[in-house]
Amino acid sequence: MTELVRMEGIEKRFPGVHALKSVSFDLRAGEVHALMGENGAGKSTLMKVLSGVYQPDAGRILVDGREVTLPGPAAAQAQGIGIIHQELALMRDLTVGQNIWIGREPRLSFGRIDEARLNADAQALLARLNLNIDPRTPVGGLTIARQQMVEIAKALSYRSRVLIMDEPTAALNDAEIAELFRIIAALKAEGVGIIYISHKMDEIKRISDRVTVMRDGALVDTVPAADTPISRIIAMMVGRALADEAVVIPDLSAANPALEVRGLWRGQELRDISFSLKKGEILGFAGLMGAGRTELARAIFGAEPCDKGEILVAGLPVSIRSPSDAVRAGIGYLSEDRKQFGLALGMDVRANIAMASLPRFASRIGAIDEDALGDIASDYIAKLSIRTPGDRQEVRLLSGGNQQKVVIAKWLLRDCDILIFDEPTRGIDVGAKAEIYRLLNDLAAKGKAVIVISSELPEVLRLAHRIAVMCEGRLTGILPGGAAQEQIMELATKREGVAA
Amino acid sequence: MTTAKAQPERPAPVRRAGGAHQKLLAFASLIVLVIGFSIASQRFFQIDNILSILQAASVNGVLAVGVTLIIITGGIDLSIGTMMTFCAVITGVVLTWMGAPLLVGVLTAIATGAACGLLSGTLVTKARIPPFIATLGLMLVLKGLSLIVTGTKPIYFNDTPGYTEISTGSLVGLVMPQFPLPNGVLVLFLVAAIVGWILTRTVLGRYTFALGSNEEAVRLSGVNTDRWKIAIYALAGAICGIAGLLISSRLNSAQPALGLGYELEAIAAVVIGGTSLSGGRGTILGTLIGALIMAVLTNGLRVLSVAPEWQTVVTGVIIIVAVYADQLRRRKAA
Amino acid sequence: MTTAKAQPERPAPVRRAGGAHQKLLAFASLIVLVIGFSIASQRFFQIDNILSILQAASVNGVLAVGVTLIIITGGIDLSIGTMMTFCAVITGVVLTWMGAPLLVGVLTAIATGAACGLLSGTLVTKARIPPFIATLGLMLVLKGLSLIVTGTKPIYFNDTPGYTEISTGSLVGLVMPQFPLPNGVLVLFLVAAIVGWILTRTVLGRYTFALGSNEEAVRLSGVNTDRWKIAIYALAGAICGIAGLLISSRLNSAQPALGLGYELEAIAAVVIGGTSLSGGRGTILGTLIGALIMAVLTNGLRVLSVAPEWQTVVTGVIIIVAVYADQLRRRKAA
Amino acid sequence: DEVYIPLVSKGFQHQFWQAVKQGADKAGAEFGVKVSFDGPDNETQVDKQIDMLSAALANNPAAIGIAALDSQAVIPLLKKAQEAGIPVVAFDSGVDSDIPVTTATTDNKAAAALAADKMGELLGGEGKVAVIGHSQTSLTGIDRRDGFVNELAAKFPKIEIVAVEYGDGDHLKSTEITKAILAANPDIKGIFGTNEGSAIGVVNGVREMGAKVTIVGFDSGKAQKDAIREGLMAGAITQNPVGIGYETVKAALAASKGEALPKIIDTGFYWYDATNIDDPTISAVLYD
Ligand SMILES: Nc1ncnc2c1ncn2[C@@H]1O[C@H](COP(=O)(O)OP(=O)(O)OP(=O)(O)O)[C@@H](O)[C@H]1O
Ligand SMILES: Nc1ncnc2c1ncn2[C@@H]1O[C@H](COP(=O)(O)OP(=O)(O)OP(=O)(O)O)[C@@H](O)[C@H]1O
Ligand SMILES: [Mg+2]
Ligand SMILES: [Mg+2]
Repeated sequence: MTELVRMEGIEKRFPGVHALKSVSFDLRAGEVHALMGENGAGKSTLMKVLSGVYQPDAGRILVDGREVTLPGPAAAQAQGIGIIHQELALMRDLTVGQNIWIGREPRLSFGRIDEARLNADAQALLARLNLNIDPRTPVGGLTIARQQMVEIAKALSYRSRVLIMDEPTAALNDAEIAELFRIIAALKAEGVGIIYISHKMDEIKRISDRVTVMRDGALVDTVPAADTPISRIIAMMVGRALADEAVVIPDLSAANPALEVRGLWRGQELRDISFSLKKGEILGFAGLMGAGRTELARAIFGAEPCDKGEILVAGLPVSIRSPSDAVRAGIGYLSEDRKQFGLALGMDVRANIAMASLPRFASRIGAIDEDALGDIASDYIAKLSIRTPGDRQEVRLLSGGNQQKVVIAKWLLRDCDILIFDEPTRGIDVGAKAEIYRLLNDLAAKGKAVIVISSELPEVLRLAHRIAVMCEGRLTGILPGGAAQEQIMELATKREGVAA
Repeated sequence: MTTAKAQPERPAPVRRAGGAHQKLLAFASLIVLVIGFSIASQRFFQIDNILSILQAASVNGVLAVGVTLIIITGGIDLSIGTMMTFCAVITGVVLTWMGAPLLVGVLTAIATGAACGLLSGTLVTKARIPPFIATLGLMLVLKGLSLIVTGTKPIYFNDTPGYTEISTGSLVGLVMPQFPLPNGVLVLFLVAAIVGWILTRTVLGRYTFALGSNEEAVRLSGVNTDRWKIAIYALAGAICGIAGLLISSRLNSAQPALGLGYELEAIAAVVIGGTSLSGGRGTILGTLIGALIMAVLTNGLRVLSVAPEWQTVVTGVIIIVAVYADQLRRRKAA
Repeated sequence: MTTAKAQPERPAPVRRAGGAHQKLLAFASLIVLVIGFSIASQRFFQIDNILSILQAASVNGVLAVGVTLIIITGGIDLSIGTMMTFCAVITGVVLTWMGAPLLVGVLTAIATGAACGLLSGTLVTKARIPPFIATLGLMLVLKGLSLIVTGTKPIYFNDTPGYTEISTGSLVGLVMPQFPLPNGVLVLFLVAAIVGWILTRTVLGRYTFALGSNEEAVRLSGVNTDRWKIAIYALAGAICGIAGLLISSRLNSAQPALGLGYELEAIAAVVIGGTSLSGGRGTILGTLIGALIMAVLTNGLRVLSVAPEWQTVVTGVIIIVAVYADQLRRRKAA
Repeated sequence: DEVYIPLVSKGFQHQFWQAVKQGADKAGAEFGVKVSFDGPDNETQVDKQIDMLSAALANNPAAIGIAALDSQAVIPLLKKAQEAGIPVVAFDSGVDSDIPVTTATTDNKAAAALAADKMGELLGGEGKVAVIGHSQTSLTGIDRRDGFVNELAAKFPKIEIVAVEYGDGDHLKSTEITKAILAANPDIKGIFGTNEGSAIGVVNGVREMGAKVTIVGFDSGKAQKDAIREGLMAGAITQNPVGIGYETVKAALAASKGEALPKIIDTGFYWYDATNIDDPTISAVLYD
C-alpha cells in the first residue's frame, strides 16, 4: 500500500501542557488506522496539527512523500486532508445543506448560490448515510446525534484522500454506527486512508487495520489490529489491565420508590409514559435515536414543559416547572450535549464543578469559600482522573473526554437523590469508563436512584438493574437487567400499530 | 420541529423563511400602530403625511439595512452615523468645491463609504480589535475629519442642479401624480431589495449568516473568513455612502456636525426588526419594518401634538411593547 | 503563562487573575499615555490636574463599573445615562421639594436606581425582551420622566447643606492637605472595590460570569437564572443611582436634560478595559483603567490645546491603538 | 375649529428654549390659540427638524413658527407651506429666503460683542481669555463665539484668546473643559461661557479649581443668577427668550389674519450683573 501521510517528531506545547512529545505517525492508502489513547493523550491535538488547525512547534509532515506546511484548514483541504472534529463545528443558524457545503457552494452567475443543487447534493449525501434529514432543516434544532451525522456527511463531501474521524461515533447508536462503517468500507475500497479515533474498543477490532496508541502526549506503539488482542491495546493505553465486571443486581424488593412518573404526555414526542424507580436502583433507558429518551429526561427535569402527567418524588407529588424546581426536589440531570447544555466553556474547571452546588460553599453574605471549593474540585479531578494543569484551567482547553468528566463531577458534587445521566460516558476512555461505572454502582449502593440513558447497549447491560425501552415517544417495555439484546431491540422497534 | 413520524421527503416548514401569513404577522405591530394613529387623528392617514413618514424612514432605513449585515455577522458598527456624514462631506467637496458632475459625486459617496468600511473591516479582522472599539474609534475619527474638512461649515449643493432630486424628487410622481413617492424612499426600497437578495441568495449572504453563527466553524471549513468579513464591512460602508447621499440631498447640504446618535437609531430599527445582536439571524424585511415602526411612531406622536417629553416616554413604552408582542408571536410560531 | 514543562500537579498560574506583572501590563496603555502627555506639557502632571482627571473619571467610572456587571452577563444597558439622571431628579424631589434629610436622599437615589434595574431585569428575563430593546425603551422612558417630573427645570440642592460635599468635598484632604482627593473619586474606588469583590468572590459574581458564558448550562444546573439576572440588573441600577448622586452633587443640581450619551461613554470604558461584549469575561480593574484612559485622553488633549475637531480624531485613533496594544499583549500572554 | 400654531424650535430641553415656550404659551393663552412646541434633542439634527416641520404642516395649521437649524435646509418645506397658504414666522434665527413674513430674533453677534466689551472692561484691557462654546456648528454657537472673539480683537488688542473649546452645553463636560484650560493656563484672566450650560460649567470648574477668574456668561437660569449674586460670575448677557416666544405667536396669528408685519421683530438683549439683576426691566427677561 502506498503511504499517504507521514508525521515525524511532532511537538506541541500549550501553556502548562506538553500535548505532543515527538510523535510520529503514518497513514497508508486504503487503510483504517485507529488512534487510541486515554482522555487527554493528545489524539485530537495530533489530528489538528495534521488538518492545519494547529501549527506544530517542531516536526515534519509529509504528504505523498513531499514535505508540506499546513498553515490553515484550507491548506490541508488542498492536500486532500479532511477531518470530522470531535467538537462539532456546525453553524447552528444555517440549514443542514448549507452547513455541508459551506465554502463550496454551487454557484450561479453574480455570486448566486444554486440552492436547489445544494439541497439536492446534500440530500444525496445524506441518503448515502441512510439518513432521513431534510437538508433544509436548521442544524440548531437537531439532536446531537443528528448533528454528528451531518458533520460526517460534510466530511464525506470533501472527497478527501485522507479522512480523519475524531470520535465520530461518540454520539451515535448501533444502527448509525453500522451505516458509518458501511461508508468507511466503501471509502477504503476507493483507496482513501482513514484515521479513526474512538473510545469504543469493539469498533477498533471491527474496522481498523493498524492501531497506534498514545499516552501522555507520546507515541506508545503502532501495531497491526488483527493480531493484537483488545486487552493488550487497553494495557498499552492505560498502563495496566482492566477487569471486565458484570452487573450485580441487588434485591430491591424492600426499597422505597424514589421517583414515579405517571401518564406523562408532551405532544407527539412523549406519549403516556409511566414508570417508577426505587432507591438504590439503576434504571437503564435503551432505544433508537429519536426514541424520546432525552425528551423524557428533560421533561422530568423541568427543562421543557409537558402537557400532562404527574411526577412523584419519594412518594409525594411535586410540581416541576423549571430545572431549579427539579434540583430542589432532588433530581439532577446530566445532559447529552455537554458543550451546549453542560458547561460554561469559558470558565475554569473549579467553577464548572461547583456550578450546581455554589450556595453550599457560600457564607451568609454570599462570599465563596474558595479554599473549600478548591479542595473539593481537586478531589474530583483526582477521583475522575481529569487531565488538566489545575482546577483553574478553562474548561474549553480540556480534551473532550475530560470536559465530559467535569460535567459528571458537577452532578456528583451536587449529590442529588435522583440522578438522570444522559449518555454519561460519551467520549470517555475505557479506564475512566470503568471508574465511572464503579461510581454509579457506589451511588446506587448508597441508596441513590439512578437513570442511565445510553445508546451503547453494552453499557446499559453492564450497569442497569432494569432496562426501560422506548420507541417513538412511548415506553414499550421494561426488562430485567441483563436481558438479551434481541429482546431489547424488539421493544426498541415496536412501532405503534405494528404487531410485535 | 415536527414529530418523529414526519416523513423525511417533505420538509417541515422551514422556520427561518416562514409562511406567507407568518410574514404578514411580522407587520402586525406596524399595522396596529398605523390603525391606532389613524383613529386618533384624521390628519395622520393622509397621502402627504404617509409620504413624509416614508421619507423620514429613508435615511435611517438605509443605514439600518447596512448595519443589519454587520449585526448578522455578530459585529456592531457605531461609525455608520458619522460615516454617512463624512461621505456627504466628501461628496460636497467633489461636487461643490471641485465642480465635478453629479454622477461622479454619487460614485464618490459610495466609494468613500466602502473605503471606510474596508478600514473598519480590516481593523476588526486583521488587527483583531473588537468591532465595538474599532467602529467607535472610526466614529470619532470621521466625526473630527468631517469638521476639519469643511472647516465646521456646511457645504451647500446649490451649484449642482438636480442634487436635491436624488432624495426629494419623485420619479413615481411622473407616472402617478397623485402619489408622488419621493426618490429617497425608492432608493431605500431598492437598497433593501438588493441587500435582501444578497443576504438570501448569494455566497456573501451565506457567509454573513455563517460568520455570525459560528465563525470558527467557517474558518475550519477552509473559508477565508477575514476576506469575507472585510467585504461585508465594505458593503455596509457603501450603503452608508448611499445614506450620505440621501441625507445631504434632502438637506441640500452636507452638515458636518450631523450623524452622532444615528447609529443607535439604526441599530434600534434592526433589533426591533427581530435581528439578534448575537449574530446569525436576521432579515432585511424585519429591519425595514423596524425602521418604519420608528418613523410612524415619531410622526404619529407629533401629528397628535404630544408634548416632546411625553413623546419620548410613549416611544420607549411602545418599542418595548412592540418587541414583546413580536416575541410572543415568534414563541407561538416555534 | 509559564512553560509547558509545568507538572500537572501544581496548576499553572491562572490566566484569569494574572500575575502581578500581568496586572501591571494592563496599565501599560494608561501609563504610556500619562508619560506622553507629561512630556508634551509640564502642565499635565500637576497634582491639581491629576485630581481633575480623577474627578472627571468618577461619574463615568461608576457608571462603567455598573454596566460591566451587565455586559459580563452578555447583556447591555443603554439606560444607565438617563437612569443616572432620573435618580438625581428623584433625589432632588425628595431633598429639595420634600425637604428630607441628606441620608434619605442618598438612599432614595440608590433605591430608585435599583428599582429601575429591577424593571429592566424583569423585562429581560420574564418578558424575554432583548436587553438592547428593554434598556433602550427604559432609556427613553426615564429621559421623558425626568423632564416631566422637573418640568424641564433643574432642581437645585441649595437647601441641602453638605450635598455638594458628596462629590467635591475631600475627606482625604482632611488627613493629607497636600493631596485633597475629591470624595467623588473615593466613591468610585469604593464602588469599584466592592463590585470587584462581588464579582470575584461571591456567588452573585460567579453567576454573573456563568450567565454570560452559557446561560442554558447554568439553568440546567438547577440555578434560578432569572432571579440572579434580575439581581444583577438591580445592582447595576443601584450603582447608577450612586452615579446620579455624584453628578448632581457635583453640579449642585439635578439637570433633567443631561444623561443621553453617557451610556456609550461608559460602555466604551468597559470595552477598552478588555471586557467582551459577548459576555463571560471582564474585570473591574480593566473597566477602571478604561475609564481612566478616556479621562486622561480628554484632559491631556485639552491641556495641550489641541483644536477640538482634532481632539476627536486623535481620541479615536488612540482608543484603537490602545486596544490594539492590549490585544497584542494578551495574545502574547496566551 | 381652534386656531392652531405649531412652533418648531431648535431644541426643547434647554432652559432657553423652555423660556421661549413659556412666552409662546403665554401668547397662546392670551389670544386663545392652540400652540404646540417641538424641537430636536440637539442642534445638529437638521433632518429631524425637517421631519418635525412636515409633521407640523400635516396638521394644516393657521400659521407656523420655525427656528431653523440650517438657514437653507428648511426652504423646500417652507415653499410647501407657502403654496398651502400657511404663513411662516421665523424666530431666533432667520432663513435664507423671503418666505417668512417676519423674524423674531435678537442679534447674537451683537449680544456676544457686548459680552466682549464687558469682559474687556473688567480685565482692564489685557490678559488671557478662553471661550467655552456650546456648539461648534450651530448658528447661535458660531455667532456668539465670533461676536465675542471679533469684538475683543477689534477693541482690546492686548487681550489674548488662548482657547476656544466646545462643551455641547453639557454642564459636566463644560466643567471638565474649564478645569483642563485652567490647568494648561494658570494665568488665565477671563472665561466666557456662551450659553447657560457652558456658563455654569465654567463657574463649577473655576470653583473646583479655586481659581480667580472673571467669568462672563450668557442666558440666565437660577444657577447663573446665584453665581452673579455670589460674585463668582461678573455678569451675563440675556436675550429675551420669553419675548421671542410671545412675539412669534403674536406675529403668526397676525399673519394668519393677513395683517402686515415688520421684516424683523428685534426682542433685544441685555447685560446684567450684581448691580442691576433685580431691576424690574432685567428681572422681567430673566428666568429660573
Ligand atoms: N488549546 C489548548 N490549550 C491548552 N491545552 C490544550 C489545548 N488543546 C488541548 N490541550 C491539552 O492537550 C492535551 C491533549 O488534548 P487532546 O484534545 O489532544 O486529547 P485527546 O487525546 O483528544 O483526548 P480525548 O480522548 O478526551 O478527546 C490535553 O491535556 C488538553 O487539555
Ligand atoms: N426524523 C426526525 N427529524 C427531526 N427530528 C427528529 C426526528 N426524529 C426524532 N427527532 C427529534 O428527536 C427528538 C427525540 O429524540 P431524543 O433526543 O429525545 O431521543 P433519544 O432517545 O434520546 O435519542 P438520541 O440518541 O438521539 O439522543 C425529538 O425532539 C424529535 O423531534
Ligand atoms: Mg479528543
Ligand atoms: Mg438522547
